[in-house]
Amino acid sequence: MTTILEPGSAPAAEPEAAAPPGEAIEGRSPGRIALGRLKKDKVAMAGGVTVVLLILTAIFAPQLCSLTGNDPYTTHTRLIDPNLQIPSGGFGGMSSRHILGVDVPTGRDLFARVVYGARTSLGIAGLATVIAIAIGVGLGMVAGYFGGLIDSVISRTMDVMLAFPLFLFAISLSGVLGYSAFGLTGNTLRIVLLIFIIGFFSWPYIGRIVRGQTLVLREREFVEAARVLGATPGRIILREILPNLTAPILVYATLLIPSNILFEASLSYLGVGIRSPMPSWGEMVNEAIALYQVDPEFLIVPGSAIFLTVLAFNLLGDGLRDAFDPKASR
Amino acid sequence: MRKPRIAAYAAAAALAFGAAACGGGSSGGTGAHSSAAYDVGLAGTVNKSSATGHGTLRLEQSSDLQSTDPGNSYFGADWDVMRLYTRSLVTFAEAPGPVKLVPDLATDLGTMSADGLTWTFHLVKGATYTDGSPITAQDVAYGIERSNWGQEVLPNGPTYFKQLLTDTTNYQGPYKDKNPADHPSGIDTPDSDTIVFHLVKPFADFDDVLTLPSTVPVPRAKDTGATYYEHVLSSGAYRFDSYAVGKELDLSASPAFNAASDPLHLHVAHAARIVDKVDVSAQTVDQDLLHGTTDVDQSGAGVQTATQSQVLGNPRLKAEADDPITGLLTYLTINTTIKPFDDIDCRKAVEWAIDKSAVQTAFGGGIGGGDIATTVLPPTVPGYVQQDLYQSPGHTGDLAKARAEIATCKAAEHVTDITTQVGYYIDQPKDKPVADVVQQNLAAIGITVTEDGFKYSQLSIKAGSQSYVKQNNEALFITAWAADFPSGYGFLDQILTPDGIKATGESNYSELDDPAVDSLMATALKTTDPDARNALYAQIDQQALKDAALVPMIDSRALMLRPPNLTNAYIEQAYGMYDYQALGVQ
Amino acid sequence: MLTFIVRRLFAVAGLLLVVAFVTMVIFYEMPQWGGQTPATMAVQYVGKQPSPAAIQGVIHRFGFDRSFLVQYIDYIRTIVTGTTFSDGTQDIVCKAPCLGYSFRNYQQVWPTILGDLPVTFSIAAGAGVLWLFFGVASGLASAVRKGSLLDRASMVTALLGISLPVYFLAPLLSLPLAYRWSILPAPGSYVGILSDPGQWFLDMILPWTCLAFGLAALYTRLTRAGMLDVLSEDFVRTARAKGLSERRVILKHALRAAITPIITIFGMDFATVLGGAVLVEITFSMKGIGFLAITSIQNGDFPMMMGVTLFAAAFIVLANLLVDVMYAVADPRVRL
Amino acid sequence: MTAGGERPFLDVRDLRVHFPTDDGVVKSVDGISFALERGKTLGIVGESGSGKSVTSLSLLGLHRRADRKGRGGARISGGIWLDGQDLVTASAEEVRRLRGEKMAMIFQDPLSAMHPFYTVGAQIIEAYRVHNKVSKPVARKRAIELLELVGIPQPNTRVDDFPHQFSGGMRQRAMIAMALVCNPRLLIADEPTTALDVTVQAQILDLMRDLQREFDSALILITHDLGVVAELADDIMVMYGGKAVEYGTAETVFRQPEHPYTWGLLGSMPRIDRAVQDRLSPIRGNPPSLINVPAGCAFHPRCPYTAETGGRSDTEIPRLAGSDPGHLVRCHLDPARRQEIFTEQIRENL
Repeated sequence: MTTILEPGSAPAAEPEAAAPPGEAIEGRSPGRIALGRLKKDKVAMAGGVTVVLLILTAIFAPQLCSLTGNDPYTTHTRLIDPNLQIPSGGFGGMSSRHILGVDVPTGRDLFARVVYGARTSLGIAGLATVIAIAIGVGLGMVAGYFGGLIDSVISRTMDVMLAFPLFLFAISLSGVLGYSAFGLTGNTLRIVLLIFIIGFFSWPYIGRIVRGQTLVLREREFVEAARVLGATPGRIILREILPNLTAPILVYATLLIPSNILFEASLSYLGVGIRSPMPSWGEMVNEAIALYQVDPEFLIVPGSAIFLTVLAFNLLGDGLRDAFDPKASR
Repeated sequence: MRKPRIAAYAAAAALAFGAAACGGGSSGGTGAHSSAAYDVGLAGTVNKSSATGHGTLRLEQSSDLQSTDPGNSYFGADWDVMRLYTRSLVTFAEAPGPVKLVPDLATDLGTMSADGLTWTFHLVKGATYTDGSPITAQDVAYGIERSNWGQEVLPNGPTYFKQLLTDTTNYQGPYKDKNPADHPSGIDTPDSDTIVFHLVKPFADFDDVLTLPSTVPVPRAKDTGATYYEHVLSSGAYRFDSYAVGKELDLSASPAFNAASDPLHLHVAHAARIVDKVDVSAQTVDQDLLHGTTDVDQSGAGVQTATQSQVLGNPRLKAEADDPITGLLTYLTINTTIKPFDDIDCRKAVEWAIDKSAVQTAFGGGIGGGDIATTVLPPTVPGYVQQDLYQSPGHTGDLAKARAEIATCKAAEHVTDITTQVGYYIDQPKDKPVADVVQQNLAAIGITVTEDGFKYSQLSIKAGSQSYVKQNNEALFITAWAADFPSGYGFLDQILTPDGIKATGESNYSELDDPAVDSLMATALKTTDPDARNALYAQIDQQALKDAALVPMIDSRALMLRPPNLTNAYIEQAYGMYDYQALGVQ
Repeated sequence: MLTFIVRRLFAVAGLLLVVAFVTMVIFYEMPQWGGQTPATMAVQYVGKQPSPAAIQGVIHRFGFDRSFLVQYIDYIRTIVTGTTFSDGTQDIVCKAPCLGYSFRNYQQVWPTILGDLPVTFSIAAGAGVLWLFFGVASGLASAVRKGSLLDRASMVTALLGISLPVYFLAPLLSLPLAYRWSILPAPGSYVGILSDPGQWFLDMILPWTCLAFGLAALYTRLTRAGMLDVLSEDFVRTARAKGLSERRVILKHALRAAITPIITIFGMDFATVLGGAVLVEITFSMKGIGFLAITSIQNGDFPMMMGVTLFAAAFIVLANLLVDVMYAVADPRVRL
Repeated sequence: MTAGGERPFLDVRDLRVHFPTDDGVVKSVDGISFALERGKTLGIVGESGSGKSVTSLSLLGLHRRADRKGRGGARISGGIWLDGQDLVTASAEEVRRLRGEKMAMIFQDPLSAMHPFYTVGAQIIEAYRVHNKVSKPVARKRAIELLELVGIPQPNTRVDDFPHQFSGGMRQRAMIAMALVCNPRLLIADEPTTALDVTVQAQILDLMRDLQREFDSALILITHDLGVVAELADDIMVMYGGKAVEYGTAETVFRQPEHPYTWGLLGSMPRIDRAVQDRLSPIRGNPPSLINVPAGCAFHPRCPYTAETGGRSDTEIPRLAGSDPGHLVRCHLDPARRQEIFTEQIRENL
């Protein structure tokens, strides 16, 4: 081959168009570079800060609610106009004691419900994401690393699952079991069910990505080296390949959470997810939908909560993706 | 989203303002020509008109009919609609005010034999189906047989006849036993105009039972079992044109109806056509009512809360609204066999603790929800007497008395902590907030209550199952009850006597087995004088509350709209909604 | 090509068998794993105070007493060959593809689904046009004017669209447009296109908008990302080097390459919507397939729900096949 | 190299192409000048990132220009005159008209440089019809002609094939046909043979030489491969860090290279007659960052002779100069010393 040997780094891309060249030369780790880029991305940082605040809200929901002296379950029927069936005094019953108003018909504090709703939403979406990532990364790596029959079986399974009308399946699953099953009852059953359903139905997406990345990584020198040194496949997958998948997994997880939040909210909205009295944003929208003409407050509070949360995660996820992979620019 | 309405399952309730009022004669506006004003449809007819075959009456509802088959529905609203295209042996007088039974296909109300066990009816002359064929006593008998003995095909309707009539032949029903000669021994049809019923025990309210659509005639040859609902052979004033599940029911004035067979003019086709759109969203129903694009909400459920505020805030709209008592009682049952609630003091503590005022708000307030109930019988059912054994200011409960009772109970039962479970229907949106209130009220007297919501369809494996409630320590249950037919027996028997105690499919959720109640009921059933009978029903009501077997909470009301072009609009108290047979449009 | 299609049709059939199997497991087996018995499942379908005979009858008729495998094979055979069932007095013929009959009212599943399809199709077709057109157009504009105000505005709109669930957007739009100013019909109004095309169009505007907004947002992002990728491709540079006008470079060269995967995704999304736009149909209470799905689930109407699921899956896998064929037509490098 | 009077056919003066980025300004091309007549070939040589491809793209006006605030694209300054017309100040539309017509480009990887969804013929026809108002059949005839000219067998049928159906060499031929379809007078070939097998490389280079003669066009050959340049070029410009470091006739640059970087390039050229063990003597170090170009001589961090510059290497940018106007070198070393080093230390190792 008649090429000039270029010792050291891989050939830097020639500066076509406006793609900035040359950063690789400065020798920062990809993670730090990404973090640097992320810090400059004000929109993504705003999303990130919101996400952190939401998580803190979920964790410290009781403390936060105690500031206003409310909990999400106590009814305040006296705040509801018995004839009009809306909070007395307009503005959805907003007052210094109920800063976001109260719900209808029992007058539970909306602020407390929406704050506890963050627990439900983030908890379910988060755990479901963990499940999806665990299955997707595990199977994706196995499929990509071993190839052959194992790959075929796993890939086919992913194809089949992607061809399922997932939403209908999820509705069927959560609708068919009723109030108690598997020794669990009520919302406990529903939470567990939702986590598993959502997690189980969203793994093939990450599975595909991880499989593709693993196929590439498998051929890389350091994996080859580990293999030559006699490392077991398990060790190679966990110690060599997995660390190199952190970035796509992180990005994908961040983008999966909002879609899972929407998934949970949609099921609850349809009445097959979380049910009152447990606060869930989708369920709150469902309760409010019959009333929004006269009491929009009741709808806007949980609706905005869903909207802002999903938006914040999307912003952060986009920012992370751009930071790790500037070519997929926004 | 569509949610099945429990209220509609338990159907008709009855009669006007208590026994006293009943004896006192006519209530206000019967037959009066009322002009539109708030609540005038309760006691008078709005926009009286005798026009026939005029225009299209448009009905809408947010759910679907359970069935259009007269033998396969337990929905009161369905029964109200069925009167448009069917005739039963006995029916309700077509007039506002207290319910009055009148013969329809029968020439007269029945007479009880001396032993109280035999009832004989004759059919009116000249009654035909829309295809012109004559209605026979055999058809009436077949209608009862298929709906009561053919439950494997028609599972939804009431089965009173199977319980009340003798059946020595162990009849298997027309779908298993296809021999037309086989019948239950309790029904005789000596000729095509006569039908004779043989009862297993004296039953003074038998006429009431005959109002059920079970007695609608169905010719054996036309019966197509489970799909009969698609093309019911009409015996009423309207022809059954078509019904598309989840979409609409179409009826039109029947040219073949023989008015001579209807001397009381119960079946007059005021409209030329009737279109009943089903599964329309609740908001749309209300919007259509407000904009005059539909004439009546067929479910009789009342308007949505959003619309309620709109209607009450607008004098013109308010004048076009009625807020009747629907005859549906929402109450909390306390199981008398589950510890520690087998101790009457614990049950009394619950009676005192419940804040019925908060319950009322949670249930939708005084107008959309209903009145605070202090008796088992609603004010519209015979036997009702105003009383309140557990009186508290503003119906907010009496914590001091409740705490005293619970202390007594704890001491007697040697318990320190009381925990139990409360069942409620999750598909009945108003029950859930009530459960929340109950939970809070009982927490205030140290009873920890967990909620157990389930679908109505699971009732017989949840609160309706004795083993389930005992295993799950579910002593409390929030449910609603309306009589299947308008009498004290119809309301009280199934919920207060051992007749309603069953291993599954229970309806006496308190499992109350009080000899005092039972003997009062037996006496009432043998008492032919209505006033004396109703007085006995009132005593039963009182006794059950002394036993603290249940906490009456709400007598439902529903705010209903009657747009101005609706004629002959009044509330039929038997159904707690407008009488569809009488309606017409301008 | 033909062998490919034939082979894929077999795969489609196989996939549908799997979907039917899983659906059946969900409806017939899951409740039993969860602790229910045939009797407790059957009581949902009998009256208020069921006799044991009635419960037994239901158990037998709905097949809760048969082994799962027998039921499954029976179900598949019924789809292929049709069957007859009794309404108590006579046999009713259910022609292939017979998906069984409703547990609630004996309505045959297949005609019911077909009857509801026009509503769903109305929603899908209009919304599909909207989301594809606006998504691709704004994504294209965004990519071409990358970094411009237009780009940023359309990206923000896209993010809003992705983050706004239908059931929140619908009331937000209906409140002013339908309820306050009465410009558009209120949610819940629907007439068939054949009975009143004008009214149909008005009725459909809000559902279309609500469904299309989120998807258009997604397509904006897809198109933009795809276009940005393609715009940095060598062949686009070549096209420019040939002296083609920028318009031609963008539309004929870049978009031509970028649109193929988008059309693919569109095919899948469209099929998914055809299989039931559940949230839109529920929110606007339009009786399409999604609405049918939800009512069936609430009524415990297993055959109806299984039919809907199978129908939706069939749409998705057939769309998959169609999309692959289209891909081969669009991209000469792809051989089938 | 024309003296005075009329401008050369292609005249590039002090061309600068800078890309502002968040991290700083990338100076991809930083003041290069050269001239080229028709029928002549200029070889531009350098490592990846030396600015040679940016130069070619800027000649064709293919960079997105920065907005008025100087953001979002390339800032281009200096002058490019093609046949007397200034391309830097010309409007985008004017430059577009020239592209393909007067100047055309052959790209490195013909597989990615041709649109995968259109037939080879369609792409050639399109290139022809942009600049010539002719019917499709006429253009198609022209395309077949060109395909034949570049040596594609059975051009009549192959014209309807898609790029992926061609072999690599055939594809490059088709690419050349596409570039030549409008008889451009300036042809820029960016690494035209890099993606090809060695045997095919020679064929393509032969083809280009023949076609250049036939069309009498000016050819700029951009490559990192001195071997390719040796075959075709009349003049050679060696680029490093966005600047020309050595510029002269092919003859002088090969015979008497004076810049240490050029020595390095020559030293890393494989030769069959060289012993296996010391076959390649690569240049140590990495190409410079174009954002933070090393102060002074951009090559100094990699240069073994910095000690001899008297400390100027990292403070002062050397000028491009030379004793012979036909041979310019950008180096602090004294010309005599450069020649001495080359003769004494370098030549025998080449």
